[in-house]
Amino acid sequence: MKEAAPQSAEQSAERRVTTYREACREGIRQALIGDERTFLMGEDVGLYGGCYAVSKGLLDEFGPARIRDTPLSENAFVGAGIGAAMAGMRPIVEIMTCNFSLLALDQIVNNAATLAHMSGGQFAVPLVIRMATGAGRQLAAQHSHSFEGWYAHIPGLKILAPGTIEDARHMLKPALADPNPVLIFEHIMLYNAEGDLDPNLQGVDITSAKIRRPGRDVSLLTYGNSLPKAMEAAELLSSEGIEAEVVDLRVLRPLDEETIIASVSRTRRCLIVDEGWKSGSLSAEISARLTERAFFELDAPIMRLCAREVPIPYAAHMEEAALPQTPAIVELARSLASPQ
Amino acid sequence: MKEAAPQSAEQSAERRVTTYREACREGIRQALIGDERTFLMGEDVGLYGGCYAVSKGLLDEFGPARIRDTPLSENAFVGAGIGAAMAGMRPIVEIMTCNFSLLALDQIVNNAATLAHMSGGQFAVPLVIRMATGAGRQLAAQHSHSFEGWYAHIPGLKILAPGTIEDARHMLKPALADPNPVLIFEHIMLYNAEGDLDPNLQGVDITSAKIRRPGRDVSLLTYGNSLPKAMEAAELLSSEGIEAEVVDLRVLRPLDEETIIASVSRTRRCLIVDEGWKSGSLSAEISARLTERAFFELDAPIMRLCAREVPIPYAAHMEEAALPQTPAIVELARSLASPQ
Amino acid sequence: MSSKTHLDRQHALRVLQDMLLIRRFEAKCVELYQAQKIRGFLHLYDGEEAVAVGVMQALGARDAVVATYREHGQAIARGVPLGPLMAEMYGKREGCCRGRGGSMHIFDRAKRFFGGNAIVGGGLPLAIGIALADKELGRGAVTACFFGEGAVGEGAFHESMNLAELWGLPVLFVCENNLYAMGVPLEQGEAETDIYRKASAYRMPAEMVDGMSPVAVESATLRAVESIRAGNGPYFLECRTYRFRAHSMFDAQLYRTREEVELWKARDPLVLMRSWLEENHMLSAQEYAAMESEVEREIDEAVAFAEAGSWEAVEDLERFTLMDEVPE
Amino acid sequence: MSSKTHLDRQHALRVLQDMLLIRRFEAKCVELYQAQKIRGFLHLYDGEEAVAVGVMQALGARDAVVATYREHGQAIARGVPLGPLMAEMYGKREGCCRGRGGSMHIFDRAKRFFGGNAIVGGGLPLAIGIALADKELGRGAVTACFFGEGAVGEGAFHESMNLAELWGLPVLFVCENNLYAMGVPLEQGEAETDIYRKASAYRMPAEMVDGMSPVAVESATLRAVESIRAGNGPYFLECRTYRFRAHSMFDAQLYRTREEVELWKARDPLVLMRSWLEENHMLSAQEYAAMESEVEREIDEAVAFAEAGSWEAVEDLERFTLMDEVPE
Ligand SMILES: Cc1ncc(C[n+]2csc(CCOP(=O)(O)OP(=O)(O)O)c2C)c(N)n1
Ligand SMILES: Cc1ncc(C[n+]2csc(CCOP(=O)(O)OP(=O)(O)O)c2C)c(N)n1
Ligand SMILES: [Mg+2]
Ligand SMILES: [Mg+2]
Repeated sequence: MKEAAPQSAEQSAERRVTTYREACREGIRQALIGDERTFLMGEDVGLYGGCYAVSKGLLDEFGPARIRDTPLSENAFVGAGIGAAMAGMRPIVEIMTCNFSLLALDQIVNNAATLAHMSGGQFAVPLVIRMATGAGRQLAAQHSHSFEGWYAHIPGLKILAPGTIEDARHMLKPALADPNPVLIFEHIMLYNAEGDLDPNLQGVDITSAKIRRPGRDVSLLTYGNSLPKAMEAAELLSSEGIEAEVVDLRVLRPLDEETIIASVSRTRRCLIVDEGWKSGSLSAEISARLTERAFFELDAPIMRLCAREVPIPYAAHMEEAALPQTPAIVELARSLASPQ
Repeated sequence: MKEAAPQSAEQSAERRVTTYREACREGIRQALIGDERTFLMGEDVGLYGGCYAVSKGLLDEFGPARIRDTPLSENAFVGAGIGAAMAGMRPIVEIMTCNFSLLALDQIVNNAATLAHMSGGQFAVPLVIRMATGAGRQLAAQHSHSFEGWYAHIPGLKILAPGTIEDARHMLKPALADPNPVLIFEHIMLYNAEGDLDPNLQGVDITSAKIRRPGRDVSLLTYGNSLPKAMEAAELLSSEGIEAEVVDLRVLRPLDEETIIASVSRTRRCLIVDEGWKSGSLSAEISARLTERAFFELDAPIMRLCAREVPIPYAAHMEEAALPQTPAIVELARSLASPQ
Repeated sequence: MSSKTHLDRQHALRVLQDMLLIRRFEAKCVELYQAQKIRGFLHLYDGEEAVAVGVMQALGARDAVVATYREHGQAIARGVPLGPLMAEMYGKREGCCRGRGGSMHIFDRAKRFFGGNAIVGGGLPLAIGIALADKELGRGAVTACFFGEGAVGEGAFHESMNLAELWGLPVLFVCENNLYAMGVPLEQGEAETDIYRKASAYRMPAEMVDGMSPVAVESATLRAVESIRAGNGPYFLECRTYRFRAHSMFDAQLYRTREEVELWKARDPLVLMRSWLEENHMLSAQEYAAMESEVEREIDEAVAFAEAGSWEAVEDLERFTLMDEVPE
Repeated sequence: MSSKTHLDRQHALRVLQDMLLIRRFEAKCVELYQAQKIRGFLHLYDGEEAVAVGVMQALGARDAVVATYREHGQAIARGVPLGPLMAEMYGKREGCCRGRGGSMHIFDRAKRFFGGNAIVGGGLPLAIGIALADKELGRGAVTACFFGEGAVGEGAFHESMNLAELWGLPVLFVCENNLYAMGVPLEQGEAETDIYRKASAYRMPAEMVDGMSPVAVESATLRAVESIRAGNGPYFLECRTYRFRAHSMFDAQLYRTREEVELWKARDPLVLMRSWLEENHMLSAQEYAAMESEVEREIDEAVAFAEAGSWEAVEDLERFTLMDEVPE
């Protein structure tokens, strides 16, 4: 599926500045308006307005049955989302952060991901689970991890990581239309990101990666909050004469192998940037696939820049050191693109 | 640390036939005898004798305080194991299968793996968690998965996968002596495996991979129940003149990179066999590391043979088709070792 | 055996026949297990038939059922067709789950039978969601959720009870308290052994019921369902019962005595129901024999159906991992 | 304010001073947060001081404490030294966790303070294990486990309650019921709003306590600890309290009214305790002023300690991810 084109001339409003947070909210609003079967459920999505303020105002607009505050009970309310999806609803379940989703992992992995298959296709689980992910706010080791790459191991799930305001705004619709459980990971550092949102853009797809900046010398494969860092790095590299291609993976499962392989086959050099811990991260899978399918296209070993293998610490300087940062991207990309 | 040598001549009894299950049990017995602070805790470890009969007889020998039956409450009893370890005990917690460990994942990932670090080293979590893993008994999608490679993503944990009777017998001791949480994955298809146990062997280490069969033509990297399959494949390949080196990874985190790289650098060809689902499996990490560190040693792309990306189905023929099997190992290894 | 339920003869005979069907169907499964036609884990409902059969009498087609891994009884009582059920146990393509689920994962969309679940307690949150959907969509349906007393130890039980009551959902919680969770006796698993009392921690109405009497179970369920349909929110039934056989096919039963099992067998719901009907001249020896042969015929048909079935093509292994559309 | 506890003046003054210390320490933290010296989440104990201070009076050095993310109060009441505590909030190497934990993860091995925990309910299973170890090792210790009423919704609460009672463990459950879980009012989070009643589902003794009175909390805790030490197993206290400030530093407080907050502020445990002491001529204005300056001095010292601290070397980032040995 290609990105949908504008539908009519009248809709060509002006581009308008918005935030990633507002884009998420608008996506939810439109989903609620568009389908009576859709509701948002999670901790503090209602009265409180969402722990990251994504759902602020929605309770007033849609009422408590469709903006449903839950008690602290991740396992049960995620399971309830699964059951409701099986029984005909199109729920959006919010888990405050992916760290807490571990409490619901049994429901996600043993039920959501298996029920369609185990029932021989009698039931589907058309459910969307949104959660915040990532580090950067000094929230320490129980609030700062990135599990989207980890979830991408599980067959039966689809995993999305909107890294732009466009995707934050538009991924929800195709995710809700999908007959399968779709997990959307929103990076906590992106919520405040501001930018233009093209009002003519009617949608995005949830099947393909996207080249955010073309380049010939090295491919930077990334997603989420590492995307703006990679874009910044590409800018800096460009001033040195190195043209980096930035590929936003966006869909972490199933991976869009074709776009990835095409990019790397062109540039012949590749750096994967991933905020997950290095060992067993998504970067490993991408590296392995490239080795399998593009081994002879590569002019240099694939490089990975990931989070350091440590529970994310509180102190700012240590947290910063634990995560992939722009200077390191520049340095590694440079070493790949201009070997001596 | 090297494998310990026999301690004295008197101990040189005859090799005796035992099963993997008995070896696990004997490991636990000796641990209980050797340290008053050690106890075994889990569902049905006592009266019932263990769901895979590993702990049969131990309740009679050690009593209910040291062979502690728990109610169904994976999250709390795993957390209790963590707390007990912090407070001076050396618990062995058994989770019936790794599928159920998802209910305890919050405790394992958010507590066991982080507490030492978050407390700045004030506390350690010297805990061993044993669990059954893997498919092969037609137990379907909620009892047949392999999560050891998935757990190997988490810093702060050590992950072991005994694939031999020796390791089943001897890994527990160093695991209990380790100041960190160690997860041991016992494959359900291995429990009945019979073999010699060298009574002179005083121990194994939990830091190194082990070459189970040397060879020059291709490296087969594997662990768990894929190990016997790889050994069988190597036998078959040998009759064709292809000498496969079989490396038993055994320690999945931290990986013994040196042994792996040394083997692959010798054979220049590598097939990784892993019962985890392919995407994001341990095989991906190994492939990525080899690409990073042995790219120029490789004569062919690294290959991976993993579980198919499907919840493991009940029917025998489909379950079999979902898992790595000996003929496929032979075929892939052959294609690697003798390219035309 | 007495109850306010109007026990017309037809109804009573159907109840007995349903229980008999379950009992004999599972006896056949044991044979087939020994013949290695059925594999994996097999958890029998033997002794507990009165619970599922009693509950199902009070439910209608619009209602939903969430079951356990001990769910042949629940499935048969719900009217899941025997052929596809048995074919599923064989792992055949004609099985209700096309061979993917097996004994622990029987699903039947047409019967609103939302599956066996092999994660103890794993079905409870699903039941909450199904009931929530039914409520929101105005279906007027009740979701009956079965689970063992062992499941009560799990956090999922607690979270689900709270959600159900808090949101006033139409859920009927049916605890099959057979006194053991695998090898763990009730008093070693629960600090409060009267499970129904736990409901009060959520302000949920609850009853303890004789789970060896289908009539008692049915009448309690009728009360419960009436209350639920009246909009009073969930209801909890603790059915005291007993499994006559081992937990699964791998179980040395070290945790209980033969005497205890015999004591409970004296309360076999089938035997009791049959003698009660006979004593009240509602069932003759011939009629019972006819019932038996009808049951045997149904089972034979199911076995024949399974035997005649085919194997799913291995090329279709990955099918249904991701769905192309939501089934209607 | 009356109680059977012998309220000698010294003791009463110490209680007041501890509460004051917490209150002022946290007020300082807010300042420092605004100055961006402290970052991340910061959850204040403001209004709830009587709970931790009351409980700690009844504990000894051998006892253990498991805390929440709202744990400065619990830590200070337990006697965790202020300097390393404040340095931790700064993220300094001299912090009790060498800058790795921050506000939500204060640990102090010497005080048997087993940490703040930022997973709601995540500390409860740990408390079970600590109590189990203490029991097995014959330490005669009690583990006091703090949690909010929101945590009661989590499965971890239920599983832990059951284990504690079933195994007769020396755990004191202290529920800080401040009526809100973030923005969720008690009655929207729990079907049973009298939290202490939940204990009966595990046959555990329980009391509801005025959590605005350190004396009431202390005397209830004394009763509880006595019962626990006598070998009667765990005990449950529901302390009704209120947080005067926002949930954390990011909270618009849309879920409650200013009036409600003011009503509760009228029951400020510090104000009440102080006036009671004054009325009973146990505290003069000068004495209170002296107490205040003592508290300010301690806080200033802590801040100075934190300010003077250093940053952990980035090379040591990965240290403590795996331990080389078990600390003694
Ligand atoms: C989460 C989880 N833990 C453990 C098991 C293993 N297991 C299967 S059945 C069972 C006992 C369950 O007892 P109960 O709920 O009383 O049901 P019963 O078998 O008696 O019908 C156990 C421990 C499981 N399937 N799932
Ligand atoms: C498992 C989990 N879910 C959600 C959160 C986010 N969260 C942090 S505090 C809180 C409210 C907890 O309320 P309560 O237990 O009453 O404690 P209080 O903050 O009122 O002291 C929530 C939802 C979390 N930290 N952990
Ligand atoms: Mg039971
Ligand atoms: Mg609260």
